[in-house]
Amino acid sequence: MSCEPGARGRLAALLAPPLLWLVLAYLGSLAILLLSAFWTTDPFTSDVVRTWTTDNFRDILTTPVYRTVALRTLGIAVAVTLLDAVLALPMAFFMARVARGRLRRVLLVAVLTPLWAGYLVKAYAWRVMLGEHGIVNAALAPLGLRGPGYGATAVVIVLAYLWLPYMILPVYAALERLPAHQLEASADLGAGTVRTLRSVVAPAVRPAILAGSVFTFSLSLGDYLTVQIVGGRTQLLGNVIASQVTLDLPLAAALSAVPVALIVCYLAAVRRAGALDSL
Amino acid sequence: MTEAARTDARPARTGAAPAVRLTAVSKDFGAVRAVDGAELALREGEFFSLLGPSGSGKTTLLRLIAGFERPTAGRIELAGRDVTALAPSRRDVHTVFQDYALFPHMTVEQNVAYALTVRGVRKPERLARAREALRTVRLDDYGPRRPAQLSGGQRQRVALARALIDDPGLLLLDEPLGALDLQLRQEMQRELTRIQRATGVTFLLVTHDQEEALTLSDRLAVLDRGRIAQIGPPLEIYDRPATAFVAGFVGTTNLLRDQAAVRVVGAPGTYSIRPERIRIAAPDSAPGPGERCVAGRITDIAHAGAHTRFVIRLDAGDDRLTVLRLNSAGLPDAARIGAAVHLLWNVNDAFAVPG
Amino acid sequence: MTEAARTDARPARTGAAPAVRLTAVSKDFGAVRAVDGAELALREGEFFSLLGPSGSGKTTLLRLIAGFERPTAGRIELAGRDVTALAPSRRDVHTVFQDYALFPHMTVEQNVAYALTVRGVRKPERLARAREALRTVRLDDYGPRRPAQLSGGQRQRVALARALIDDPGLLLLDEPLGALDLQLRQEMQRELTRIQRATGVTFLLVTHDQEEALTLSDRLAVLDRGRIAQIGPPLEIYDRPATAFVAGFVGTTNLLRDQAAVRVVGAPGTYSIRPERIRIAAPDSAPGPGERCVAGRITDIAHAGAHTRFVIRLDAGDDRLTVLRLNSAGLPDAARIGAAVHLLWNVNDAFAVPG
Amino acid sequence: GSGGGGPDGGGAAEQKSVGKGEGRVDIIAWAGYAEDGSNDPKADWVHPFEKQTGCQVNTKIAGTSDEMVSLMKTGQYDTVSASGDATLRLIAAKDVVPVNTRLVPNYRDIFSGLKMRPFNSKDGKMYGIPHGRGANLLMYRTDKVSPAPDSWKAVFDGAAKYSGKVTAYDSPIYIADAALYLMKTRPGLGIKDPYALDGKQLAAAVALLKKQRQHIGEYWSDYQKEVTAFKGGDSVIGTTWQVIANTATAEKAPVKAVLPKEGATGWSDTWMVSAKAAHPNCAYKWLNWIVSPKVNAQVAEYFGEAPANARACKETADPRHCAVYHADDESYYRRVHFWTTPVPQCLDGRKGVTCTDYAEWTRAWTEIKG
Amino acid sequence: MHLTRTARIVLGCVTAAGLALIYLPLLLVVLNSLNADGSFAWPPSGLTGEWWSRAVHSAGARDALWTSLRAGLGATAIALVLGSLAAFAVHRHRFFGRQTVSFLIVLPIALPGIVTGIALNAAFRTVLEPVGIGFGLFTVVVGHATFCVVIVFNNVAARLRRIAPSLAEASADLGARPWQTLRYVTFPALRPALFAGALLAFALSFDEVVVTTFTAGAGTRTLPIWIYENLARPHQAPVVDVVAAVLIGLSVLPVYVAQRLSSDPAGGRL
Ligand SMILES: Nc1ncnc2c1ncn2[C@@H]1O[C@H](COP(=O)(O)OP(=O)(O)OP(=O)(O)O)[C@@H](O)[C@H]1O
Ligand SMILES: Nc1ncnc2c1ncn2[C@@H]1O[C@H](COP(=O)(O)OP(=O)(O)OP(=O)(O)O)[C@@H](O)[C@H]1O
Ligand SMILES: [Mg+2]
Ligand SMILES: [Mg+2]
Repeated sequence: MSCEPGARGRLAALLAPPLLWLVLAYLGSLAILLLSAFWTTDPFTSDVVRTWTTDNFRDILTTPVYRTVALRTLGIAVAVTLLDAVLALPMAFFMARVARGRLRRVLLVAVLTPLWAGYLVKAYAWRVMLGEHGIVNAALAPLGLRGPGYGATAVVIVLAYLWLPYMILPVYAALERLPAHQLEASADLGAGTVRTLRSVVAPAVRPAILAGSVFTFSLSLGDYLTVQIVGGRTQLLGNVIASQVTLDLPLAAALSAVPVALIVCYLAAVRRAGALDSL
Repeated sequence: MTEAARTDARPARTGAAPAVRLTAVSKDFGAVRAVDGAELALREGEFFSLLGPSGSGKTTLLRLIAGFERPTAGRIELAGRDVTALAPSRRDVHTVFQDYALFPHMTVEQNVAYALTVRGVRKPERLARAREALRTVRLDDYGPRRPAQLSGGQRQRVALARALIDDPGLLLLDEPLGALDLQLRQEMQRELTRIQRATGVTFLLVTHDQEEALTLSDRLAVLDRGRIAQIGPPLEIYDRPATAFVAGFVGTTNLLRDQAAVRVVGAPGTYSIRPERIRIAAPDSAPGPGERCVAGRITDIAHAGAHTRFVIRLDAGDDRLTVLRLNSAGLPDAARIGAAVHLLWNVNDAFAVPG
Repeated sequence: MTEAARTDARPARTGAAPAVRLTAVSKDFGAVRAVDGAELALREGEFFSLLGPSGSGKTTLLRLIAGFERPTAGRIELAGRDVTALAPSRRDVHTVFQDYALFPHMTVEQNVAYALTVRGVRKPERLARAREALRTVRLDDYGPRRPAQLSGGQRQRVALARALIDDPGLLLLDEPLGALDLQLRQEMQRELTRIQRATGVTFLLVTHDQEEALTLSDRLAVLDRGRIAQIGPPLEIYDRPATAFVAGFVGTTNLLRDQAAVRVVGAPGTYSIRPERIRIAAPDSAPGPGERCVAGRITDIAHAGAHTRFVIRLDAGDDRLTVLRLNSAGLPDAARIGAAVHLLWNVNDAFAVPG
Repeated sequence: GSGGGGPDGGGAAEQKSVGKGEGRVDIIAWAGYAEDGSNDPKADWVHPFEKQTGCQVNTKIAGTSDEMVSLMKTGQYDTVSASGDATLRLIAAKDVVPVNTRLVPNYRDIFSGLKMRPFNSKDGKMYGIPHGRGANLLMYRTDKVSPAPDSWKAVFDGAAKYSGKVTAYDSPIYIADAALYLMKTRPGLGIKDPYALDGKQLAAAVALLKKQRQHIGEYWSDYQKEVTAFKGGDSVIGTTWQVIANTATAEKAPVKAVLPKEGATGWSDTWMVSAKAAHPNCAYKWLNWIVSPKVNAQVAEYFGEAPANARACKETADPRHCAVYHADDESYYRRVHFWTTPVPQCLDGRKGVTCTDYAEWTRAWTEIKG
Repeated sequence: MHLTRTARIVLGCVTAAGLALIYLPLLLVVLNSLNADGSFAWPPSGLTGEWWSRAVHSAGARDALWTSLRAGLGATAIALVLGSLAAFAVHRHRFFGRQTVSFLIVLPIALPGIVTGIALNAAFRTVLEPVGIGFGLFTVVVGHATFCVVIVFNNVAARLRRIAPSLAEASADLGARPWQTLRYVTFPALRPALFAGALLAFALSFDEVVVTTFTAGAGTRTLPIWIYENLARPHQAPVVDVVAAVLIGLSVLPVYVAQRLSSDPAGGRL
């Protein structure tokens, strides 16, 4: 099709609106934000002063607390992603490869429905569950265990909970597409279940997991509400940015550059693995 | 009685237990009986084919032997061992799938070595044997490629090498040539024969192409709606079909029933006359001894290179006979559409078929 | 000079301009020249085939005529009108795609009526004509179904009905039978012939199956790496191949070059002898008048139902000849592997081919 | 960025009269301050205002003081219910202008303890109309904490006893609580005003808070979180507001709130008028309306705070409301140090020393939370 | 792979446990909407219908729902147009920077909401305000559309990949003009993907808090913002739970319908 005359014109017509929108509305905004990272704030009025300085970045690089928070945020995002992958794999496997027909449809609906329930409401529900007298502790008490209480662990659990459908969906789609013959060929050549999972299933779902991780990882990286609700005394990058937004926009902008850089690197890495096509 | 019963009575070629023995094997999918009471015994080292139309249960039979399906009833033995309830990974059988089912994320070499990898064979040995297997299928230099970078015929050979690498007792092939075009298909048929002879592995080939089954196999079984209609060597199947279905499915034939049989063959029943057995002669020619002669007119001539196919409408009744003629010399002048001709054949060539 | 030039000289059957005329048409994809200087003229109402191996440019040629691709060079005329730069929707040509390309969300009837729908034909007329077209392909009762509910052969007929509904000047068929199994394929070949005769539409069929091309077509063109190697009626192509490539691709043949030609045919050059022209005789038989005789031993016998293929290794040199024999009677006793035989053929049957 | 500087920055001139309403007023308020009955049909003082003045009310609810400041900087709003940790920032940035209290008749009845305070005035000019106030009390679970605490020591030096169950307000302004405690316990630091800390004093407060953090269960920022935490036993001791204590008690949680002997920090909200107000007349009408006795009483009861208007105490549905919230108890509020934005010029009058400003406090807070 | 009975059962149990875990908090939300205790105390001290009747009379919740619907519909409409156009461009054409387009499209959803939020906020203030466009529903729609585009794009692109290119050619071949091909062939084939994409995009917009916080003006209160505000209001939390419970109940329907309509196995892609 691309060889027809006028293909260039048609391409331009197709591409111009979305690109204009994304470049103007989005990249433009990001550029404005990142530009303001090089400005500074009048400490007296907290008005932005447009003088060029790299102080904000120097601050961020030299203040140990920012590094601690950034690393903690990264750790939590990674933990959430891993937890989601571990949970999503068997569930998606069951849905795609064991469940059939009606059951499969019901399961899919069941997985998608919570997306509508309201992020804050779900986080608050977890707050109640994880409390001192909440049902988590009540359920664990007979085993002589205690729940994690509020804190980083709770943040990981709740974020993993919130983003789980975003991981299940692509993994399910990948498993569903996996040809049955490949699994049979593996068994036929002497591989047991574990071996087949490792050598045939895992490579096929890897791009899907990476695709799901684009959501779980980046949504976790920027979250600041869940941590307020169940984080106890934990603070993440999102909180630090949020606390600076109104006070010192340039500093907040400079801080924003940290997750932006992390995610752009991450996207570039997973794109190579074909993840963006598996979304 | 089918051929299977007779086969069992004979001692297997090597004197050992048959490579595969099916005893009264049936498989139901819900209400559909895909395989119905199959009895089959394959000799060590033979090239055996399953022939039958679409939906006749060929694939299901193969999958039962490989272990991907469990039979509803009956018993499956491999080299004398009952494997009816064994997982595929524990059977000494490999399969070449119709779509090859190569692992797309592995190189050709890794694909071929897979059976060794899962058995924990060390890398140097694995590689050496994978190279050897690739040499057998003439893909020596293709080890580092990915399946996506190969042509259809090359992929098929990789699948073959992968299945042959650890000398399985039995190789199952489910229409491995179905997706290939004619030229490649013929080339791969020659390859299959060569490799089977070189390795001595028992081959069980599923196909719906009768010419393929006839030329490649030592013996073959014809399936008809889940049942084995006949088992035997190609010549026997072609020349002495056990049922009208086999007669019609294997090769083309002129099937004559009831009144048509009376008119053409001269006796009631169902008769088959192969088109190549009929001779076209001038309208004035008389039958020789032991020959039968009928008169008719040519209604269609299809020239297909090496041979020509004539359709002749007989003067008595509305019966049509197909006649095959090799183009060894120019066509006789008489052979034009509309020409009146006599058809001659040896009375032995019209044989009665049951049902 | 190619056949095309000769064809142009003759008046077309209907006296009008040719249904299609290609003049020096070439098509490049980047560095690949898929079609190279094609010259072609199709007569009104003829059944024309394009035959050639995979990648020889058949599909590309078809797509150029349909308008899905623009030629890099050359000129395309349909019924005398230059359409080189016209969009597909404005050409009086319809295509039957290899994958049928039926619209999955429409019923069979809506699919068939599509060409009328986009032209704004009113619903009652549309339906009536769709029903008629479905009757032509014998699918009267299938109108309300969806394509997914049809078998392969039925889908193919729907695609045919869809393309025929508004009597196009030309119908292009890109391997419409490629995906079907042998039985269905033969049935559909008969259907195609019937429909072409019934409608009188010019058919341009792409195939890589030589038997199909030979039996169905009025004339055919053989493509070799983007170039038209020969154009002519089937018999002419088969019996007088213009190049060694055509000789080898259309039908099987024994090609003898250089020393082998000297040994076997008795003269230097490249010669082709069709396997069906060679006769196997007892080792003591002598050649008749105008016959040539060589001695050898049988090394392989492939029985394929109606015919048997022998491979004979000649005593002089290492040359192998393939011989085809119809199984009109039992095999002669002499025809066993290892048996010494004489091969006989008429000297005219060994014809020289260029290149 | 907007606002300050520039020639029009001197527009800190107060309004001379209130003319006809512009038909609309844009408000930034805390949740519960500008209720129009949509959340609770019984809480509606917006519609009567609209009916009476013809000024259509658009309310933007702000979650934090920081958000209020940033929203005011947009210049899209006419008036804001700013707390003391935001007021000086708004004044300093010239985002708000002085209010002509003569144009607000109900100003007369405002408790004198709320007039001309450092957090709502500058250079002798009122920059807004006080709305209400409350103290940041010390709350504890009576079943878990004994003896009953009467000092902030329980959440600072004595926090180890309740390690993991201590809670604190999640805002940089909470540094003032530590400073207040240090002011009483370590006179050597010379803290005179918890909102005027020099570098050394801030460092001491930060050190104290870092130590406290080890025992913190969670920092709280909203009402709901604090109530559930105390009811569920996740927190047993920490700062609170009177309204939270009341709610928890009403829901039968065994809690008690006290004003410790060191005194406490507290908050007082002030309705301020934007320097760029597009609807100043309606804004003045709103200011007068919201502190009118009846409405002020309604808001105070709904939100849970001490009303600013003395006459409001007679209008409350619960006659004990003002008593519970110590509304008319000036001696009580004398012990309360209302939130004031820390600015470089030390609020305690020290010369020659630069005090730490709110930005520094914010960074310090980030560091404390780690 | 031949799964043993045990393996199937284990997988089934894990899935059931996973679903139980997914639904436990939701169940709690429903229960709390009936909890006599106003602040989610556990275990509930008693059941009451008071919150439900209060929710029914909550004009704030109704207004917020209406705002959210409008914002979601607006953002979805824009996303449908932009996402489809981009998918067509990427699928039908080969051009330099093709990879970059899909990268650019995922970026808004991949970057943290707070970054997107403050970036848009800063941009709107610098660009829109001077021309007199204030913060409001419009800015919310713009913000949401930006990160919803990717959902539609992914769905449409995945679908286009699976539509045989010969379909469009067959249509042209039978005399259809490009717009007729779009109307009769391409659009019907894309419809399930558009529907699934629209639904997920709408869901995403419907539950967005962070970006909305920074792009909504005074008086523009989407449902999540309303929830956020009301969690900070005394005695409103149970009403919020009522609203959430209603949403959970209502959402089953569109999700199920999308699932049935879409031939995509997953009923849509993220
Ligand atoms: N998994 C299954 N579930 C239900 N029915 C099945 C299943 N597999 C096969 N069948 C049915 O069993 C019968 C035999 O199918 P099978 O695939 O073995 O035929 P086949 O001979 O291999 O045909 P083909 O030549 O088309 O591959 C058919 O009627 C088919 O529909
Ligand atoms: N769109 C394309 N881009 C690049 N090369 C192409 C394209 N289409 C065809 N070619 C090349 O042009 C040559 C002819 O291709 P074409 O599809 O016409 O062959 P064909 O005769 O139809 O083969 P087949 O029997 O396999 O269908 C091949 O080398 C092919 O790789
Ligand atoms: Mg099969
Ligand atoms: Mg082709």
